[in-house]
Amino acid sequence: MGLSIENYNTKIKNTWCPGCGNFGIHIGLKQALVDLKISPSEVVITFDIGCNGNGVDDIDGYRFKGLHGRSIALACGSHLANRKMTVIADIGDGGCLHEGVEHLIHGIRSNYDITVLIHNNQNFALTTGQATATTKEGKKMYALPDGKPEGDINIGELVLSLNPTFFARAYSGDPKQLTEIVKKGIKHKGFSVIEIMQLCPTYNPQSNGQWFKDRIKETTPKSTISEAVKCVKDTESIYTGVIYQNISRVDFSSKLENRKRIKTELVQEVKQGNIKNILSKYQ
Amino acid sequence: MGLSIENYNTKIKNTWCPGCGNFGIHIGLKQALVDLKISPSEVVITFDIGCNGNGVDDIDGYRFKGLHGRSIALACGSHLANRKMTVIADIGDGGCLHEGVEHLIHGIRSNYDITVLIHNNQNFALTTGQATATTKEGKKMYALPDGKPEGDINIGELVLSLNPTFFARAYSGDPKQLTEIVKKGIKHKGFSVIEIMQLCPTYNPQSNGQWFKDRIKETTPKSTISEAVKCVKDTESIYTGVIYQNISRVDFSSKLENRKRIKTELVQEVKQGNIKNILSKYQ
Amino acid sequence: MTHRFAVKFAGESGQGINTLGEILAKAIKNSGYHTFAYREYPSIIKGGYASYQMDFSSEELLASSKYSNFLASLAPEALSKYTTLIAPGGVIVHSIKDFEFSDEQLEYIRENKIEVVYIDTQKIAQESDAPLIMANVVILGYLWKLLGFDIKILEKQIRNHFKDKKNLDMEAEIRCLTGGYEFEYEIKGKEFTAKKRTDWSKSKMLTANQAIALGAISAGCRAYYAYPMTPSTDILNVLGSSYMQTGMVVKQAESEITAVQMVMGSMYMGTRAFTATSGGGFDLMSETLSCAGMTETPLVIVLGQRAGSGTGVPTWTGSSDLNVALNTGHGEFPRCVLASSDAIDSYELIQQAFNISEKYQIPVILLTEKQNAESLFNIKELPKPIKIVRSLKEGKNRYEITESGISPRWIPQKGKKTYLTNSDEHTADGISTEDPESIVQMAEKRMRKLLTLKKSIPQPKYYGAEDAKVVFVGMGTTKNAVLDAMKQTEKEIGCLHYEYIFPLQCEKILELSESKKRLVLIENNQTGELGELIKRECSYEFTEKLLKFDSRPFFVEDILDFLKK
Amino acid sequence: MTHRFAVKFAGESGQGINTLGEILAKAIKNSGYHTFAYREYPSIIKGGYASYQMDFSSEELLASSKYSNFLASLAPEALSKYTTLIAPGGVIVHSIKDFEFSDEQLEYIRENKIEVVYIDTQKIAQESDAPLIMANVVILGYLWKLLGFDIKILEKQIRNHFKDKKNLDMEAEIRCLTGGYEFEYEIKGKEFTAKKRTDWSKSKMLTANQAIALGAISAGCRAYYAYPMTPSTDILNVLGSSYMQTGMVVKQAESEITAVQMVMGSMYMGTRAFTATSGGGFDLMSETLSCAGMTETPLVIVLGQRAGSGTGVPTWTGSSDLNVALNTGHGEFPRCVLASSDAIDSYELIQQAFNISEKYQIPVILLTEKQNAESLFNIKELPKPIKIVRSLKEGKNRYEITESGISPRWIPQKGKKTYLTNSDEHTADGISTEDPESIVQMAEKRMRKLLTLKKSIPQPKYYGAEDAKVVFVGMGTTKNAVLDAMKQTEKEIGCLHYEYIFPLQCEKILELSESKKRLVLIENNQTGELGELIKRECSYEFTEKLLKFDSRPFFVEDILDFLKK
Ligand SMILES: Cc1ncc(C[n+]2csc(CCOP(=O)(O)OP(=O)(O)O)c2C)c(N)n1
Ligand SMILES: Cc1ncc(C[n+]2csc(CCOP(=O)(O)OP(=O)(O)O)c2C)c(N)n1
Ligand code: SF4
Ligand code: SF4
Ligand SMILES: [Mg+2]
Ligand SMILES: [Mg+2]
Repeated sequence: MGLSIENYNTKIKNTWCPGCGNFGIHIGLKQALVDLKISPSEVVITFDIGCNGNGVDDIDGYRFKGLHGRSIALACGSHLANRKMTVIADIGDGGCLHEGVEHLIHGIRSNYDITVLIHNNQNFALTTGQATATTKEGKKMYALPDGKPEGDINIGELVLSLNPTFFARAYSGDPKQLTEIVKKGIKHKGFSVIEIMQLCPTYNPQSNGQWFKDRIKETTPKSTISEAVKCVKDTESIYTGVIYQNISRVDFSSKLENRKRIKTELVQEVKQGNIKNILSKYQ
Repeated sequence: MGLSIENYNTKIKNTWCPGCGNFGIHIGLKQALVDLKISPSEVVITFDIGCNGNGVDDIDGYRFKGLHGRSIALACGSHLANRKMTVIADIGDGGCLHEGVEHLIHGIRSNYDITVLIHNNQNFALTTGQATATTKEGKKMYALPDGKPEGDINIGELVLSLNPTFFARAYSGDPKQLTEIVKKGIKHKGFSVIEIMQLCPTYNPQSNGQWFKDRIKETTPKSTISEAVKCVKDTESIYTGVIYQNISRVDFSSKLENRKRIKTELVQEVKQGNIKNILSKYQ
Repeated sequence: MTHRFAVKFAGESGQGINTLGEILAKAIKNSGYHTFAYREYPSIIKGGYASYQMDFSSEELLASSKYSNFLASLAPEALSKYTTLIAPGGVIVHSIKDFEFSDEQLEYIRENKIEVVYIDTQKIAQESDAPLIMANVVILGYLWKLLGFDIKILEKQIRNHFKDKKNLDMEAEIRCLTGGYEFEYEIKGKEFTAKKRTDWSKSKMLTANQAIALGAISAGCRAYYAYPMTPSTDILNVLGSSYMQTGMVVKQAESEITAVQMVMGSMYMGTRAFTATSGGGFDLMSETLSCAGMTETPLVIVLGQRAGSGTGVPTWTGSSDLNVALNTGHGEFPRCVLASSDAIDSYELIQQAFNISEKYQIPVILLTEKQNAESLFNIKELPKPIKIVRSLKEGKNRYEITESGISPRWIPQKGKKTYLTNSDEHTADGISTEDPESIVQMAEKRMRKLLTLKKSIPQPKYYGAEDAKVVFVGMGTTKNAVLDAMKQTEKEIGCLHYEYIFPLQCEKILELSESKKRLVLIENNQTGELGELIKRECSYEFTEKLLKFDSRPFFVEDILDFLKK
Repeated sequence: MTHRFAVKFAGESGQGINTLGEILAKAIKNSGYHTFAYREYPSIIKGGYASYQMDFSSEELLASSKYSNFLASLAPEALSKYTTLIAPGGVIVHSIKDFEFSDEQLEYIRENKIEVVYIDTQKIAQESDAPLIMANVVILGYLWKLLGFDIKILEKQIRNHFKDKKNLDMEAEIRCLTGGYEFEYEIKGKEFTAKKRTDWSKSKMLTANQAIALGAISAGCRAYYAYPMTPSTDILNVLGSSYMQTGMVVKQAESEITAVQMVMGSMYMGTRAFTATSGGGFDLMSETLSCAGMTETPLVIVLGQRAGSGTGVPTWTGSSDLNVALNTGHGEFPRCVLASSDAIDSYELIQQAFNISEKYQIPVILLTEKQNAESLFNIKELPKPIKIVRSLKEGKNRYEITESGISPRWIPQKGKKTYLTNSDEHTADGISTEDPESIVQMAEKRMRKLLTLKKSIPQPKYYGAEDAKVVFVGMGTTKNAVLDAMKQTEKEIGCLHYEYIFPLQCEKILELSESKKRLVLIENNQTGELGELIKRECSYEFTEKLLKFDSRPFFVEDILDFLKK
């Protein structure tokens, strides 16, 4: 097949700021797909609205740039229609934790077999730098001259409180590691949440390369959720890698009694259904 | 003043099923308000849509029965307008964890000084018994002949993952204890989340009085969140009482730099504002 | 004039009015009569007043009469509420010990020569050594006696209905039934003796919700995502409980936004999926509707209307969400709005909705109302399924600018050409654009789909006499009361009935407006929303409007009274 | 005819076009000219093409000309995009080393006798020993020279703008400015020498967003809850950064649903609060709008329209959300829709919105567009604030049925009578009802508020000559291009401008339609949504429509070209 990163590159001029972490994320993502021998026509990527969503021009595959906060829900509907495709939901920290947090939470609960990439640049970047739940409490931001007056949300703690089957942390500045983590996420048969610490020199200059280098430490998967929680709660260092994985729980569609003996995908089954026996109930 | 439960009772005929836990919850709530010497005209209660919301006819005070899933957001706006009023958001497990989970999460993050009563009867009761996130995985429910195919959400774990300042569990079958817990929740200067295990003989007959009696154990507040998490994760027993409280974090409006020296409430400040100096910026 | 009869079975929510009512309706149908059954119930689980009214006749019936001939009540509030809605010469049967009618009710009973029968159903249940909770079946037996119908038919229906119910003492149920049937209080001359329809027991009784669920299966629909909301919740039940036979993915979503996004995701991938909700849930879906419009992704939403804004009157009927269906979702994009009135057109229009949505790559909204969503329509047979038309086609650019406005749509598949589906305005290749000419070109292309669609939209159906002097113009369930009224009056009345609401066809309306006929707009809302649409699209303004917005459907008498004025 | 001039300052997003553009606009204003400044920018943070165009004159200006006299560009894409939008005899100044114009551009430059000046701003910055990032200021200096304006005014504006900026070498900035001003490439005869307005430097320049924020403060608004969304985001910025002086609670909510629910909660409690968003966010607010309608709770929402459905063309303009503002939110309930066109009416209409919303206890939607939300309007003074009218009144029942439709509203307060606010349909005491008569009574009471409101709604404003042959009819920013066009043509044109859109007043339209005048509907959308509303409410149908939906505003030339046809 001879799949290479080239197959995933597009001719469209990229629009991210120089030094933006989104470049690294896409390099890592493309390499992961290439390593897994997944060709662009086998991939469905749903994009949210934000700088992360503007990545839609940068990578090939079947791409759906939908609405702000909704890329996870859109991905779940796409996945269930055709589980043969690799489905990835790309979303920003703003879209994921604010507008569309319900989709993250119930996606974990239902354990759909998709991979969620959260571009955590700790601000609403595309709307010019408002605070998000991952912006440090007290930090001065757009329309907050005296700093953010609210608490933060630790993505790892939130995800781990919902009995997830896969949570990992990656860093946009380390595409190689990102590639390995995304590969594990895609191969995981369940809802894989990957929080990617993303450089945003324009609106989050404080968390620059050096800042991350001093804090990032690679770790290994924890055997229990409470250990994983301890790991993500650490405020000094930022642990990256697959932090928790549970392969015992089956993904959503495999639990559906009525799909267990069906080999086809929903996209292949659009034929006139038989209502004869159901209709008898209405006599 | 001679405040009594009578002051909170209304003449309207109640519409809950016989044996419904909502009766116990309202008895406990009314007693708490009476004990705190809070008269009906000092209370604002926002109601969600569901059997819990039909309680709007049963208790006096300024009551707003809004939309499904939104009673917490409505309560936050009401509270900020007049912090002199005791504001309570009443909501079902369906409205709170499904339609409106974003409001619970960001209410905790912002730590508004209101009290949230979650009537957890483990189903969407008013729409005739569909499964919710607190319905046990595998249980047969409306339109789920082979049982619920998804995981559950443990309200305590979710709340505790967000660095809350007050989480308690109560039981509709023990109005006395509920009264004490609600009183602590109201006195707590921050976002008090009270999960109330609620009897629903119609759609959740399995979790009846006996079932709860065998499992409920009163406990005392834990000093750390991780201990509190251990306590709520226990599957054998259901620990009730204030499980975690953090009085060091200040409530949202007290953190607002521009409100620190203002004694009045927003409802008293609707006067023509001075734009002279702001306008100078536009010269 | 058709001879019709109406029996109302009433009580409190939680007393099995819904279950016993359905059994009674099907037993009447199996006794050889065309039956229409309409439910009223409160927005609480137990208490309040609830009822199931069966109207039946030898001819087809599609609506209820306001006044029932019999009223059987198991509870006091229902008895007092419905007493003054009994036709002259009617019969009240109730099981409420020492119930006291109000003066006004007594006066009404006297004036209208209504017989009142108190039947101690609990005593009869004990005498038939059956548990007290089975007492309610007793009253059914007595009602059956009054009607003069064959008890075996009702017995068979009860046995059939509870056949899968574990730990139910069926024989005790039947003993209660017979006990009521043999209750000694004889009332003669109330029997219903109209001509029976031959082998009518094979006919079906189903609600619009059920017909829509069946129609979706016939249309090859493979996924249903929904959040429960009256009056559409039962669609989730029908598809959920039959999911083993159909193999459909039936998923209760965590919100209406999730539900409609999952529908858009599944339709984008190339299967067929839909969702159903009511006004408040539909409001939450409007942003996604706009996204489907811009990305030209097929989308099918059933909007089960109910009375009122806000939470409104949740378990009662109305049709005041047409403006929302026509206009919700920011910006300008083509959509199609359909409205069903009974079980037959509900079964058909959901199939049309899928075909239109895929062929024109637009959102399609099928409007129902509590009145048809939750009423039992008696039909001989469901019509043959409509051919599935998917209009899938490979092409160079997914958003190719075409004359018809329809671009090639091929579904994401290994080996096929990848493409970008983009909620930003875009050029033919899906890439975002801010270029003025491209923006105009793409906006005009999308809107051309409406012109293309309009060519295949059928004209509204005309019912009734060609020379009718009064023609009612409406959509949804209003047609049912008008058609029933036609059989109860000498007057020649017509009904111009719209199923395809937008794009709207004007020829018939303009034709009628030029004739001397009195055109009367009939709508179950306050502002005459269909009338406004007709004014906008056809420049015809109604001078006469029959608007009803008290959360009740149009009863046959509403039409007859209007004609008398 | 008024002599007007246009200077376009362009480059890439991230090159300070917005900041330097604002400085240039205010400096031109301070040089004694009425100035209108219009921004174009891409939906990305860095790159693409962005511009700030200042149109100025001795007379009042409210719109941009399509062709600018000067174009100064810091980046290649902007230079090529805007070259063919320069007026004959114009000047291009750019700082892109060895930039190559396309043949088509060279041909355009030749044909229109456009002078091209390349200025090595980086070299000048170095020569003025200023850091390279300050190079962009150089071009401002040169532009100023071409205009023949007093450099001290521009210098003062730069110092004023950056006075609070820490660690900025101000003198280096000024050296760059002077370097540009003294750039040796002399072009004579391009100076702008129209009559200067006396002491015009005291006049203000602000956007509709800023005027709305100021108007809200004047209206006694005490809380602002919002989720960021172009083009309304800046209102959060204005109120957030002035929150110490105003004491307002300014809260960025986690979603539009939270924002509008918090507004409803605060208004219910008796303070004044509002939110602002764009089309997609407004869709998410529609269910709450319906709830405010049913519960008669005051609600104020600013809908900053932008081009397109879905995500659309996020940073460009359009006015295609009128249908959504008029119809969104299920069921039938009264609402009021206003639309502002510039800074003055934005400042006034937000105050009217609060008064109307509280007096009639209804949701009020104030429509703006990217075109006025983010353009700088030059005004002498803001008008005097409008008297705050709260219409609070104690009564027996919160939802008393009254003739005017307005029930007594007293705010929740210790010692006052408690009441139930209920999104279910309800009786006068707020208790849920399913009773048909009460439902009709309450629905009619709410709708009567529209009739009461309509009595106090002003007629649309007529601008231009009484004997004008052509009268444009429109709302929002379309009026601005028409008024500017009036000053550029001999032809007598008029403009009937609606600020109060619903309930709609018809007298003036019907009067004009009877006159011989040519009425031309002018709208920045594809389907003429205001025209449809006028047809519905006033039964007048436009035969001529000037519709523009390419995401650009109406330029003066668009009106003049139309008149020529
Ligand atoms: C319903 C809706 N609300 C608001 C917006 C405006 N909006 C566009 S991008 C954005 C923020 C994106 O922040 P994040 O999700 O963190 O992505 P980032 O830009 O940081 O990559 C917002 C609020 C929108 N497009 N739709
Ligand atoms: C937007 C919207 N979606 C759906 C509904 C329908 N609905 C009414 S009550 C209810 C379920 C309530 O369940 P829960 O919140 O657990 O309260 P309970 O009835 O169990 O007390 C639903 C889904 C609604 N009213 N509004
Ligand atoms: S603003 Fe931040 S996230 Fe957006 S493109 Fe620039 S660096 Fe990347
Ligand atoms: S259904 Fe359950 S929650 Fe609702 S009133 Fe009955 S017992 Fe209470
Ligand atoms: Mg972000
Ligand atoms: Mg519940």
